[in-house]
Amino acid sequence: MIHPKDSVIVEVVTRFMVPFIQIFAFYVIFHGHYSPGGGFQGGALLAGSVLLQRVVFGKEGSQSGFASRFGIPFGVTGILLYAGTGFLAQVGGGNFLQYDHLPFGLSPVYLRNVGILLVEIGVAFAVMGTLVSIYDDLVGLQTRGPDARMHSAGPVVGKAVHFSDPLSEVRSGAVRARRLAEEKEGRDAD
Amino acid sequence: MARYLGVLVILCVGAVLVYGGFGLPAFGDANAPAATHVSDHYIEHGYHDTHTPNLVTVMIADYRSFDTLGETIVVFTAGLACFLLLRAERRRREDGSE
Amino acid sequence: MGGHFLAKMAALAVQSGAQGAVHGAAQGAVHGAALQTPDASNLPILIVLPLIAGVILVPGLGLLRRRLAHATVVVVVLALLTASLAALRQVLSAGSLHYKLAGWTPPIGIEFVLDPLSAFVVLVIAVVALMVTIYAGSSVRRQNPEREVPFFAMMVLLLLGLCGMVMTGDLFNLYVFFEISSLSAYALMAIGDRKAPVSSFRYLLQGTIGASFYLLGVGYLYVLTGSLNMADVAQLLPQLTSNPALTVALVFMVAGLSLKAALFPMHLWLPDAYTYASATSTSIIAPLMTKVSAYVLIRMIYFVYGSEWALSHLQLGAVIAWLSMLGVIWGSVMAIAQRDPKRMLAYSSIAQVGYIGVGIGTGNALAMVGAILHIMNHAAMKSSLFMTCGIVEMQTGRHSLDGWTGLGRKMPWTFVGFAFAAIAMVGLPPTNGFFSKWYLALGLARAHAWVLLVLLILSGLLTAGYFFRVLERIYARVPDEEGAVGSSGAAVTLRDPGLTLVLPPLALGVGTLVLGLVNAWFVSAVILKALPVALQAQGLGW
Amino acid sequence: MHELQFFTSTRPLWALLVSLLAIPLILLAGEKRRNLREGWTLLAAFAKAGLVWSMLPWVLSGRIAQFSLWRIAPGVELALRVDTLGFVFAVVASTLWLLTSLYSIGYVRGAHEHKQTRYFASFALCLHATIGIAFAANLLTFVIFFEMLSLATYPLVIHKETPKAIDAARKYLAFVLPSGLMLVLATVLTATIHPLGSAGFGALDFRAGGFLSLNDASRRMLQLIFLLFILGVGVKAALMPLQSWLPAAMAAPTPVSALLHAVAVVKAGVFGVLRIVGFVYGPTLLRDIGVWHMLAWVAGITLTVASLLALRQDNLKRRLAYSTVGHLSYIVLGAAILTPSGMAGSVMHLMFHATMKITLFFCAGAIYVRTHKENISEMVGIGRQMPVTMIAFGIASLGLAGVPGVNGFVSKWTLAVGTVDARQWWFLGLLVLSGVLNAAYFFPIVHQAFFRENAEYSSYGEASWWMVGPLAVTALMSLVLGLMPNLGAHAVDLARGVAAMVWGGGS
Amino acid sequence: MLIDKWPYFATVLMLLIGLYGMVVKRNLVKKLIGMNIFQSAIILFFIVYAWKDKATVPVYDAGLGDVPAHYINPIPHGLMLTAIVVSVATTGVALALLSLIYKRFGTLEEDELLRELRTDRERG
Repeated sequence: MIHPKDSVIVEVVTRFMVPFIQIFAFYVIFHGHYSPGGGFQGGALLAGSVLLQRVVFGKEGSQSGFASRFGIPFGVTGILLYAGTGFLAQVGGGNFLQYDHLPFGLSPVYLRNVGILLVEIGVAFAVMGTLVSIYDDLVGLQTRGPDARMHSAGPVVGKAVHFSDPLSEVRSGAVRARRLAEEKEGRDAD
Repeated sequence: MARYLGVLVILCVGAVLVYGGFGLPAFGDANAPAATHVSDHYIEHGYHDTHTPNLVTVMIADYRSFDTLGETIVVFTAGLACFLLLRAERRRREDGSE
Repeated sequence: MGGHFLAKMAALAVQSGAQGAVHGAAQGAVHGAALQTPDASNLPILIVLPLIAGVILVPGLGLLRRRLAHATVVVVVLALLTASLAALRQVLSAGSLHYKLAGWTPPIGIEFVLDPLSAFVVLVIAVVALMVTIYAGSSVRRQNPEREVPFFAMMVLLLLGLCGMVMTGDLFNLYVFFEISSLSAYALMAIGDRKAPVSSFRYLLQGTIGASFYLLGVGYLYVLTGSLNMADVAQLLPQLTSNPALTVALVFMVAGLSLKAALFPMHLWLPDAYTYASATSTSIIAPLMTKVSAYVLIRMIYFVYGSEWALSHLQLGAVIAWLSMLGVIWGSVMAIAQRDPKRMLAYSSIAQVGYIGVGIGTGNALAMVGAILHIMNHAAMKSSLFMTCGIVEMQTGRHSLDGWTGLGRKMPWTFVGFAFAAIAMVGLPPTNGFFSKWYLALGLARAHAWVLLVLLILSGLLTAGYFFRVLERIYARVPDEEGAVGSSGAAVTLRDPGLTLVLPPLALGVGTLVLGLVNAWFVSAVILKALPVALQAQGLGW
Repeated sequence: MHELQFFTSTRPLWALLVSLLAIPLILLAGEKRRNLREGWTLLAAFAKAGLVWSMLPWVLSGRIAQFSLWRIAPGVELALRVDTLGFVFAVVASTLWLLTSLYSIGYVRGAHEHKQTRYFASFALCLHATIGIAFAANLLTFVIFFEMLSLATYPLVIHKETPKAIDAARKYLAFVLPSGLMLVLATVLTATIHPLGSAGFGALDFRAGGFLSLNDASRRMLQLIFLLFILGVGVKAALMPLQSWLPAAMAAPTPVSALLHAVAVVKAGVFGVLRIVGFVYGPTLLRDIGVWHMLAWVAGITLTVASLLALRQDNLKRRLAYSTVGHLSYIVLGAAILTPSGMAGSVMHLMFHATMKITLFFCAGAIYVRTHKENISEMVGIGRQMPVTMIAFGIASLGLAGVPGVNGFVSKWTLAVGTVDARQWWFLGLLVLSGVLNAAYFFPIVHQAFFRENAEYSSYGEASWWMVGPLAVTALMSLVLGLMPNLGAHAVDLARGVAAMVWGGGS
Repeated sequence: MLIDKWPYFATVLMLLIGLYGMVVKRNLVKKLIGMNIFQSAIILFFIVYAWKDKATVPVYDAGLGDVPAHYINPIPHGLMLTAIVVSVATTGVALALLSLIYKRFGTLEEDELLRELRTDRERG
C-alpha cells in the first residue's frame, strides 16, 4: 500500500472527499425508493469510502475511520436487520417478510414502504461491512507476500495478485528473512 | 491436447446456444411472455402496493425479498470465507499455534 | 395427539428461530407469540429460520467467546432436526404445504414447498448435520483451533444453502441458495491440507460454470414462460415442447446440475477436492452437496419438465443412465487403484452418485425409489466413512492405507462403523446399500435395460474389491509397531479417540444396518409419496 | 403324510435369534473370562438345538409353523417357515453345532488359537445365518441370510491371519461374492417376471412344487434364470468347476472346516439347490424347460472327478475337502434327476453325510492338535495310539464308501433307486464308481493307521475328551442311523415327506 | 429472423469468450477473469430480454400511469442485481483462494500447481 505521508495532495483530497462519498451513499440508499439505487449500491459506496481511506492512509492508519474488526459484525448486523424485519412481520401474524404485518400501526401500503427501507438498510450494512472485511483480509495477508525469487508466474500475476506493491517489502532484508521463515513454517504447519 | 478438447467443448456450447436462439422471442418484443406474464403484475400493482415508484426496488425488496435476503447472506458468506481462509491463517501465524 | 405433538415441535423450532431473529428486548414477547400460535402452516419456513438465526448467532456469539460457536451450532442443528421431523410427520399426515414468503402468492412471490420429497431430503440433511456437528466439535478444535468460529459459521451457511435449495419452489431463489451452499463449500474445502486451496479453486471454477449453466437455463425458461415459479413453469411448458430453446434450457440445466452432482464425466473437480480438504469439511460436504444437487436434478427433470418429455427427448434418459453407469464403473476402478483412503472414498463417491444417476435416467417408479433411497443411504455411509478417515488422520497422522494396517485391534470402536458402512457400500444384505441396489435392479429389469442391470449387479464386485482390501488390512494384518508420527509431529499412541469423535461414525455405520432393515417403511410411507404423480400412478407393481 | 396346515408361532424366531443374542454376550465376556464365553456359546447351542428339535412333532404331523417379522421390501416379508426340508437342514446344523462347540473348546485351547472371542462370535453368527437359510420362507429372506452366511464365514476362514489364510480368504470372497451377486440377479429377475403372489403366498414365497410357471416368462428366460440360480448357490455347493475355494478354505481351524465346510456353508449351497429345484421351479417346469440334465451331468461329473482328485491328496483335510465336494454332488444329482426317491435320497444324504463327514474332520482335528500332523503319509500306525479316534474314522469312511450298516448306505441306496426310477443308468454307474473310489481313498488311511508299525507315535495318546467325546458321538450316530435310519429325527419319514410335498403339491 | 436478436448473439459471443478464458487459459487469474466475463455474459443475457421497444425505465411515473407497455420489464434487473452480487462474492472467495495459493506455492500457473498436486500426499 502507499505509505502514509507519501503524498499530501492525495491525503487532503481524500479527507475532503470521504464525507461526500458517504453522504451520497446514504442518498443512494434512502432514495432507492424513487430512483435507481438501494441497499447494495449504497453499501458498496460506503465500503468504497472506507477503502479509499485504507488505500490512502494505509491499513493501520485508517483504522480510526472504520476498524477492521467491525467488518464481520457489520455483516451480522445487516442480516439481523433484514431477517429481524422478516421475523417481526411473522410475529405480527403474517408470513416471513410480509411487511404489511409489521407491528408499527401504519396502513399496509406504508408498512411495505417502511419494510423495504428497513431491509435496504440491512443490505447496506451487510454489504459495507463485508466488502471492507474482504479487502482487509486480502490485503492483510498480502502484506507478507511471497519471496521475490518465487515469481515464476508472468507479469500478469504480479499485477493481478499484488494489491500492494511487492517491491516495497522485498526491499527490506528483514521482511524477506521473516517471510522465508513463514514459508517454511507454513509448509510444515498444514 | 486438453486445450483442444476444451475448445471443442466451447464450440459445442456455442452451437447449442445458437440453436437455442432460434426459439427465443425477438429483441424488445413487448408481447413476449417474459414481458407479460408476471412483470405486468409488478408494473400494474407495484406502486399501489407500496407507494414506491422504483419498481425494481419494489420487486427485489418486497415481492422477491427472500431472494435479496439470500443475496445478503451470499455476500456475508464471501466475507466469512475470506475471514476463514486468510484472517484465521494470519492469526495462526501470530499466536504461532500448531 | 398428532396435532399436539406437532404444536410442541413447531413451538420448539420457533423458539430457536426466535433466539436468532430478535435476541434482546422483544424476545419474551416473541416467545409468547410464537408459543401461542405454533401453526403447522409455518413449518416450511421453520426449517430455514433456525439456520438463518444460526448465521447471525454463530459469528455473533462466536466473536464474543469462541466456545459458544459450537454450542450454538448444536442448538441450531437440533432445532433443524425437530423442525424437519415435524415437517415429515405433517407432510405424511396432512399432505404438502406451500408457504408464501412475503405473503405474495406465486408466481408473484416466492414460495417454499414442503412435499414428501423435500421433507425427506431435509431430514437426511438434518441427521447427517447433527452427527457431523457432534464430531466437528472435537475435530475442528484439534485440527485447526484458530478457525473454530468461522468454520462453524460456514457450516451453518452450508446447511442453510442446502435446506433452501431443497425447500424453495422458485427457480431463481434456488440459484441463490445454490450459491450460498457452493461458496461455503469452496471455503470449507480450502481448509485442510496444504494443497487444499488449489483443488478448492478448481472446484470453484467448475462449480461456478455449473451454477451459471443452471442460471442460463433458468434464463431461458424465464424468457419462454415469463415465470420463475416451478409449478407455474411446469404447467406453462407443455405448450412449448416443440421450441428448440426449451431443449437448450433443459440441456444447460442438466449439464450444470450434473456438474455439481459430479455425475460422470463432469466429476473432475471431485477427487482432489475431497482428498485435500480436512476430513471434517469432507464428511459434511461429501454426503450432502452432491446428493442435494442430484435432488435438484430430480426436481427439474421430474417436476418441472415432466419426465416423459424430458427423458425421451434427445434420449436424455438413456444418456444420463449410461453415463452414470460408466461413472459407477470408472469410479470404482479408480478407487481400487488408490492408496490414499480419502481419495479412494472420493472416487467411490463418484461411483455412488452414479447409482443415483442411473435411477434418475431410467425413470420408472422402482428405479426412482432406488435413487431417492440411495440419496439417504449413501449420505449415511459416506459421512461415516469420511469421519473414520478423519479420526485415523487425527490419531495417527497417517494419510495412506498402508498406515491403516492392523488398526482394527488398536482402535476397535473407531472401525465398527467403518466396517458396517463398508459392507453397506459393497451392498450386502441386510444393509441399506443392498436395498437401494435392489430397487434400482428391479427398475432396470422392469425397463428391460438388461446390460445396465448386469453392470449394476457386477459393479458391487468392484466395490468389494477395494473395501474388503481395506477391511482385511484393518483387521487381519499385524500392525506395524514402530511409533507413528502424528500430524503435530510428535509420536502418538494408537487408540480410540474420545466419545464425541467415535460416536457419530459408529451411529451412522450401524444406522446403515437399521436403515436396511426398515427400508420398506421409508419406501412405502415416504418415498412412494415423494414420487411425481406420473410415477406414483405407475406404482411398484407389487 | 397328513395334509399340511399353517399356523403362526414365534418358536422359529427364537430358534433363529438365540445364537444372534449370544454374540454380544460372547463379546462382552471376552478373552479374559473365557469360561463364561464358552458357557454362553454352549448355552446358545443347547437352546438352539432344543428349540429346533421341539418342532419335530409339528413337522411330522404336517403342521407348518411360520412367522413373518416385517415387510423387508414392498410385497416381500422377512418371513420364517418351518417346512420339512427346512427343518431337516436346521436340525442337522443345530445338532452338530452343539457337538462342534464342545469340540472347538477342546480344539482352540489345545491348539492355542488367538482371537478366540472373534472366533466364537463369528461362529454363532454363522449358525444364525444357517438357521435363517433353513427357515427362510421366501427367496429374498433366503438371499439375505445366504449373503450373511458368506460374510460371517470370512473371519473364520481368515482366522489364522497367516499369508496362506489371507490368500484363502481372498479366494473365498472371489468365489462367494460373485455367486452371491448371481443369486441376487436371479432373484431380481424372478421378482420381475413373477411380481405378484398368489393364493395366500407372497411374491417370492417358496412353494412346494415351485411357484414359477411357463406363462411367467419365455422358456429361454426361465432357463437363464435357472442357470443364474445354480451359479449362485453352486459355488457354496462346490459344483465343478466352482469348487476350488473349498480345499483352499481348509486353511481355517478344523472345527470351522468341520461344521462350516462339511455341514453349514456347503450344505447351505445344496440346500439352495433343493429349494430352487423343488420349491421355486418344481419338477414339472424343470422337465418342461429341460435344464435338468445339464445340472445332473455337472453333478455326476463333479462327484467322479472330485473322488479322483481326492485320491491324489496327501493332506488329510484337503482329501476330506474333495470327498465333500463329491458327496455334495450326490445330493445335487439326487435333486436333479427329478424323481421322488431321488429327492428323498438327497435329503437323507444331506443329513447322513453331515454326521459322517463331521466325524472325519473331528478326527483330523484331533490328530492335528495331538501330533501336529496334517499329511496322511505321516499318519502311519497312529491307530495304535489313538484307537477311539481312528475307529470313529473307520466307521465314517465305511459309511461314505456306502458299506451297509452305516447310514451312508441308506441314503446312497435311495439315490440309486432314484436313478433307476428315472432310467438314468449312466448316473447309476457313476454312483457305484464313486462309491468304489471313496473306498479307494479312505481305506488306505485306516489300514495304515492300524496295521502298520510306527515308533514315533509311542509318545502320543488320545486327544482331550472335549474332542474325542464329540467325534465318538457322531460316529456312533452314523452307526445307529445306519441300522435304524428312522430313529430320532425320523430321517426317512422326513425325506419322504419332502418328496411327497414337492411331487404331491400340498403346500 | 436472427438479425432481430443480435443482442442475444452478442451475449453468446461474450459467454464463449469467458468460457474460453476459463477452460483454455493456464493462469489461474486469467481463469478468474474469464469467469467474470462468463458471468457478466449471462447477466447481460437476462438484461437483453428485459428490454421492450418504446418503453422507459421501470420507475413509476404518474404521467405514464401503470401501463405495462410503458415500462421495461423490472424482473430481470432485480434478478441480475442479485446475480451481480453473487458473482462479486464468488470473485471475492476466488481471490482469497488465489492469494492463499500464491502464498503457499509462489505461483499461479496451473501446470506447476498440478505438478505439485500430483506429488504424493504422504507426509509421515
